[in-house]
Amino acid sequence: MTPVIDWAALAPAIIVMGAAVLGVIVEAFAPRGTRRPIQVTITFAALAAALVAVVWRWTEVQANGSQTVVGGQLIEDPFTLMAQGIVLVSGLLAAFVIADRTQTREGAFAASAAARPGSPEERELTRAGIDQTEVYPLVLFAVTGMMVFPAAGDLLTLFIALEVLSLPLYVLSAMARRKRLISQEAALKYFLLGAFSSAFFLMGISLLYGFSGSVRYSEVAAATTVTVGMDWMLIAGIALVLIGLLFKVGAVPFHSWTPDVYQGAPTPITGFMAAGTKVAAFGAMIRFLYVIAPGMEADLEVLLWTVIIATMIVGTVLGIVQKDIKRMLAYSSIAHAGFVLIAVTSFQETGIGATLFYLLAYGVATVGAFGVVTLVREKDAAGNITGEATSLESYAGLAKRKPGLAVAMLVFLLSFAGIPLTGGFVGKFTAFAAGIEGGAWPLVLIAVIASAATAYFYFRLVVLMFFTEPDDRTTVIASEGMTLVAIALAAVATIALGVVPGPVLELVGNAAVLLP
Amino acid sequence: MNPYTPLLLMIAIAAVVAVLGLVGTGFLGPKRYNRVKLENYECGVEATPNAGSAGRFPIKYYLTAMTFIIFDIEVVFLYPWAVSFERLGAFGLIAVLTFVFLITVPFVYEWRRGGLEWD
Amino acid sequence: MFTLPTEMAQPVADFSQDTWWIWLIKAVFIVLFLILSVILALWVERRGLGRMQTRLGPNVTGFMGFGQAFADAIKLMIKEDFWLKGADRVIYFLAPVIAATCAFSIFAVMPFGPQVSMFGIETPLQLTDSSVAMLYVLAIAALGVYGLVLGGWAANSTYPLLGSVRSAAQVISYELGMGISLASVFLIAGTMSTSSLVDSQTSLWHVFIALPAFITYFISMVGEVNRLPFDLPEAEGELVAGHTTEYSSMKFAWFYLSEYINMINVSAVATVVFLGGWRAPWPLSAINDGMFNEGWWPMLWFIAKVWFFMFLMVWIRGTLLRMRYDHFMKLGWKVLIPVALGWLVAVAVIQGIGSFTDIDTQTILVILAAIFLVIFAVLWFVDGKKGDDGSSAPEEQPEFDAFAGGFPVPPMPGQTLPPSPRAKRAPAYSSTAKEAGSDE
Amino acid sequence: MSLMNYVILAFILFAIGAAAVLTRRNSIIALMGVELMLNSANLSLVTFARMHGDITGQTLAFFVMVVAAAEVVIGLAIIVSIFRTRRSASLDAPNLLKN
Amino acid sequence: MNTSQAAAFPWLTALILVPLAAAIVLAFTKSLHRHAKAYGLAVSILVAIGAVIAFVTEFDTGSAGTVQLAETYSWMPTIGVSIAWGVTGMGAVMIALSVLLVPLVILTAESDRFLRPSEEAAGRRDAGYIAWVLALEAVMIAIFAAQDVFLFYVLFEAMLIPVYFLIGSYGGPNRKAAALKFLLYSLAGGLIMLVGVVAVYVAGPGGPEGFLIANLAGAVTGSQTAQMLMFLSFFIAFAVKAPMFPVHTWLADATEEAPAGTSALLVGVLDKVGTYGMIALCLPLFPGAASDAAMVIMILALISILWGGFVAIYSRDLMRLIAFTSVSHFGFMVMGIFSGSETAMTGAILYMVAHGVGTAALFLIVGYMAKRGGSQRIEDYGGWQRVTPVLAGGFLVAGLATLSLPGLSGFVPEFMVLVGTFSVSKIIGGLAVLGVILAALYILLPYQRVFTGPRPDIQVKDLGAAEKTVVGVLTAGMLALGFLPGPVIDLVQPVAEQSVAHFDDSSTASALTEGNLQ
Repeated sequence: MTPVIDWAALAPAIIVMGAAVLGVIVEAFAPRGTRRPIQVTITFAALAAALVAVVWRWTEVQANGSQTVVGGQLIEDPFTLMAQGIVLVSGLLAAFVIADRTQTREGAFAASAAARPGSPEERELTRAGIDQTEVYPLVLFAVTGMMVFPAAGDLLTLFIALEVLSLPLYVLSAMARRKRLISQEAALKYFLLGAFSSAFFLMGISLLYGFSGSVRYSEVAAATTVTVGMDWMLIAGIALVLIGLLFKVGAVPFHSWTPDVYQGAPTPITGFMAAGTKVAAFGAMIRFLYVIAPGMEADLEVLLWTVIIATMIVGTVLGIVQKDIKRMLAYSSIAHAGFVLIAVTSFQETGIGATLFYLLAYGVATVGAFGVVTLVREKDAAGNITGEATSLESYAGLAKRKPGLAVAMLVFLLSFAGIPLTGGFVGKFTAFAAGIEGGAWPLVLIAVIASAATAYFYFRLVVLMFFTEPDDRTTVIASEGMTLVAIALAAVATIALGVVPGPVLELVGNAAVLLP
Repeated sequence: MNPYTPLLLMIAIAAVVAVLGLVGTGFLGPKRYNRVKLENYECGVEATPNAGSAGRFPIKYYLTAMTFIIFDIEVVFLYPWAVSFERLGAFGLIAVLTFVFLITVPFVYEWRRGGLEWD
Repeated sequence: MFTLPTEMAQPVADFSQDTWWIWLIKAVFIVLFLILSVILALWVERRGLGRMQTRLGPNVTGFMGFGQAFADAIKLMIKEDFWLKGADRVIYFLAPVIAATCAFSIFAVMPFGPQVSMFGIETPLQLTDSSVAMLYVLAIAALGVYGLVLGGWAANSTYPLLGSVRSAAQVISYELGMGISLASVFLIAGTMSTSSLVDSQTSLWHVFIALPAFITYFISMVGEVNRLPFDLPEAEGELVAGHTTEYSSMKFAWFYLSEYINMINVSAVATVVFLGGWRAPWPLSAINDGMFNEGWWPMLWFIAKVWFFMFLMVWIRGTLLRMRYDHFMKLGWKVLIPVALGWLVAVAVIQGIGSFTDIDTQTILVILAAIFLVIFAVLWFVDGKKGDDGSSAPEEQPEFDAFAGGFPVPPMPGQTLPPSPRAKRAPAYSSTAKEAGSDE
Repeated sequence: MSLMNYVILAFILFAIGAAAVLTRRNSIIALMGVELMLNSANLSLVTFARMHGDITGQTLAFFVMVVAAAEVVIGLAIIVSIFRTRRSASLDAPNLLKN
Repeated sequence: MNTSQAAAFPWLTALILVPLAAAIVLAFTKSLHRHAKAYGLAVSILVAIGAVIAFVTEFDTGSAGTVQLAETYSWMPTIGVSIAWGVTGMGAVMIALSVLLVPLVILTAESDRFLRPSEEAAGRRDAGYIAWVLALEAVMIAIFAAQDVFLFYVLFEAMLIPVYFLIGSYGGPNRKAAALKFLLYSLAGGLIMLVGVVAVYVAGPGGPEGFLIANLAGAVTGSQTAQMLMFLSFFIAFAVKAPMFPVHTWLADATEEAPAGTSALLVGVLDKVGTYGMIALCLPLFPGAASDAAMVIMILALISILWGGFVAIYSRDLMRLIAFTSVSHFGFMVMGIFSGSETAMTGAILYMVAHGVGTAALFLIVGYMAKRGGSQRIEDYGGWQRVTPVLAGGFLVAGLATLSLPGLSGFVPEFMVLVGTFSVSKIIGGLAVLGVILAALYILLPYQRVFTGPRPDIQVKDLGAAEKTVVGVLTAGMLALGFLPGPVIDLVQPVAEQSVAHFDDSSTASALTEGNLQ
């Protein structure tokens, strides 16, 4: 009756969530001026501690084997820990960008999200240099959700984790300091569509429960072989749950939120969510598909292939016509989702490792790229630095202004484009290898054509950055340091993943162990 | 016997009584047309145009509604636990206490940040 | 999932012999009982208030003015029923129906008494019961709010809308305290069925075990039914008559009626949950081996207890002033909910330690006392610095200059007027005023 | 009455909710549509729980209620803040984001 | 092949790392920027000397068909990737060509109108250019030394980045579009090849060294269709790189806009990666598919020869003209490779070297001229013979080498290719001969228009010392290949022999796979 709880196994998630709760308490009691330093400290400490805990659990699991936790609601296996590790690495990198206030001493977040933009209250807070420090606990809550998502061993936990990761992100999306209305509308769109997809997800859970009489993955999987009849429930259930997951990764036709939200959300959050959500959602998708769906590839093939092909094509084609860098990166993320899906749906063991590696490479580069975006700013007529300059033209001559930044951005773009010696290439390679191994060579063929097309828009940006003269409507501001750290780490990591991917490949290869 | 059938019966009877009352009064009462009678009551002042649809409430009402939703959910969780307290045992107690604590944290937060002030 | 009990404990009352006509009799009885009670309540309230305010109250029509209530009811029925211009007609009609239906329906699970023989059939004096009867009560009560809100909204008018929004805020605020305080009783009783709740109070009424919960519930219940001192939705001085402003005739009557029925409802809940339901009070219950706890007698005790609460509410109305809205919300959110929650946790912990550990009750109480002392001390200090994280901490305000701009200006919030030159005369004046006020 | 009827009812409600989200441009209505969808899922969960004689479905429904509540809260908060920034709660009006 | 066989000193690794490190150092050391050219020259000459020493001391000419100077390091064992260097005779001559051209390009870097639009723009611009060229040298050496399919692919793609920046940063007015076009063509080809690379591993023996060419050769399983698809994925990438009709269009744009030195390296060496890949990868990995597709490819090659020639005749831009002549020449090479004749194959490999020297010379000389005349268009010139006789002479020699005048570098290989082709198909061989006639037209006509005629009224100097050195070295190379092709033929013939052997195996190989299928 009373489940045995292995607290050690829960430690990584509990550390982050405990820190988030602590953050809320700090918000309640700490004086306004001291909140930011405290929150930043808590955030970094928690993420780092959780990372350490994940590493520790990894060694434990390697030594003692996988296990189920809390009566099977969570699963601690190498895959879980690797996914959590990737979430934490992305989260930690993103935290650097989130915490940075740049030389303007204004973070990316509204001084007070509740204050009406342009109201005297807001001006007052801005002048006093006050930030909305609730951002940090919210980020930590989202990270908690992201960590639990791939670890979920039953559909209920999966659903809760989905919401825990989504809800803070909805709120965070609405908190941009500048262009607040766009930000809020993005949040609304994200929210409505997110809730909409959650409903599908839930209906799918309900059908799977109806089919099998259990929400535990292993029992649902067992039921698929035993239960006769009611197949429609199983198929429809899996399809509906997949819709919810595909929404989270931004696969077509569930992608329509992506460009708007990427554009509207505060840029550090965009980077965070682009990296973290994808890791979490693909992690969950792998566990869900690989545990429940084996034996039904044939039934799902049409659905999945359609989605994958559409995702890759829409991501590339629409990405080409974008004029806003955040939207461009959004469509690129859609295309990448398609590439990862090839690995995920290969139903090969190598597909798991490939997905994880791809997500790590993509996540790191994404956080870095959005970090760069935070530093390129518009200038008004009087020379005051205002919001982010997100039109592609703003990047003209970046190499002349800030060569280092431009080179870092180049590294990220090369990684996105899948040019060798970057992490993105190895990711793509392993993903395609898994796809071909799984017999999906037509998909891989489309994928390579699509990635050639995506290269077009990445290199258009490179042309602007390196081969075009800068104009004086934009400027590049200096960060407080933390964004630079994030960008530098991300760039180094991207190259390291491309040049010496061996150890990481081995790690993710070891992580391809799923405990149902 | 299904214990819910009488409930439906009760609700049905109550609804019938309520509707009958309203219908009956239509026959019983007089009908004298008067244009002003059908206007909104505005204490003798000229009626405010679109008075009802302006929807300008203090933001506090929304905040109260949101807080309520969260606490209502807490109550929803407390009832089943309270009823099966003995059977759920120490684990249930600790779980619910954790839950209550987690709900209390935002409550304290809201309290401290002035979310419960009506000024 | 854990292995949870799949079926909850069934209620004590046994309805196995009930037939459809028994149900019909009981249901019709409930409706009649409620309507008559309301009329009686009107009379009691008017006469009672009159007495409290040292005036007579209605005393012309019928015996001691009792006919006045009937006359009023009939008058409402034969008033013109008009349809407001610009109203949302469907909802305008539906709102009083919802309010009345919900008000009537709650009594379906109220136990008037134990098993009796009715036309040869053994049946409890209660229409029905289920393991989650109290949940039903709360649900229907919450649904009743829709009547108020929709009524105010459908009228498409300013005052009703404000009234209904206020009333919604009020009801939901007080529902929380109420819900949590009830939860602690359910925890003690281990059931949510009304008949089982009554049964669990055979030896000791809950009011004695769970006094804090009772107090919280009592305050909440007055707030819940929008009675003075919490009748802000209808604050006739500000909002004319709240959501009922634009209603006439029977539509108004149903709102009015439902308000009074709701008073009876919450009183009945208080009776069932805290005051032993239909059980006879102590000295009576001891008579003749519990004779008064069997047969039709208990119905008397039940109604008496309900009327006790009804009278309390009238009494309060005659005694207290209407609260200011912010005070009222503060009471709900900052006092009732924390107290209820704290009490619930305390009950749970004590119960839990008692049930799941070997520590004896004496020790628990000592430890708890110590904990409370600590908490109390902490709160004492925390409360010392009020306000939002120091931002609104009292700052050194420059002295207010009433003639700063060359002409008199009123003080801004936070500023205080300098003492009037005539301040010395004030104490004498106010003391006389106080005496004069107390005379009224 | 077969329990499957409840499931069918749930599907119908779900479809109605989905239609509301997709066709109604008012964000509050869309939110209500989502709530309807979540609750239809609840209905089907509880029905299945009854079918299987298992309590998990009911437990799930509880969690869904929590989630639904949290979603409403966040949705309302976002809508209210937009409303304050721009006096409208229509989904059409927010058009700064091109599609 | 294993590490125990490795040379005492890791020559190839050193040859790759030195220019790469030098490039990085140059890019990040500001104080070096002013001496960038001298630095670059020193490094490239050092590399050239190193290469010579390595090949002279360590390379056994007697067994030029086997992989020598081999080094193998584990890289990504989980997916079977290792870093494996090693050269056959063919690799050796290509590396030699690279290390020869790079110092020459650096030596006359400032004689380029795009790179040096004005004298003030020196310094940093030079440094960047030379750094990229050095990086490119590293990649070129590496790619000809790569003995691992994956590694080859990585370098094949990585090569794009330096070239992209060399065109995009230092090219002419339309450089951005040209750079993007180059990149997208190559990338698309490369990504298609990626599918093949992945498939080869999946279909191959696998294991931690599953990507080694040695392990894959003859070990790629799969149905005939799968083999053909894999072959095509590789072949398309190589066809884009060695510009073959119809995927050659990027080359003309790129060379038109790129600095002359870049064009020289691009066409002279880099594009040879395409033909090199066909020989080194396509044939050993997919012998069956290669021989099945040979006829179609030869026809495409024929079209390339004729089409390139025709378009060259009508080109008004000298750089474009040279680019199209190259399309024609690459046609010869591909034709030689897929003809299945040992003579033609040897000729094709020799052609790669000869064409590298000759075309590089043409590009560089036209670059010198364009710097002086400020234009690449033929109609802007006339009578330059009288003003700049050395330049004109250099152009004539290089041009004649291109049209395969006996005694110059182009003759022997072209002759061998044609002879070999004739032995396979008289019709194709006969039509290919037309290419030689076209060559005469597209070289001599522009020479006539640009250099002959009345003395123009311009003030330009003839070639300077550095430029003369470059032209001299390249002319010497052409003459050497024309009169004494023997040593080079000795180096490449064993490779050709082996490669042709794949065609002979192919009938049995495909029969085997078919047998497996049934």
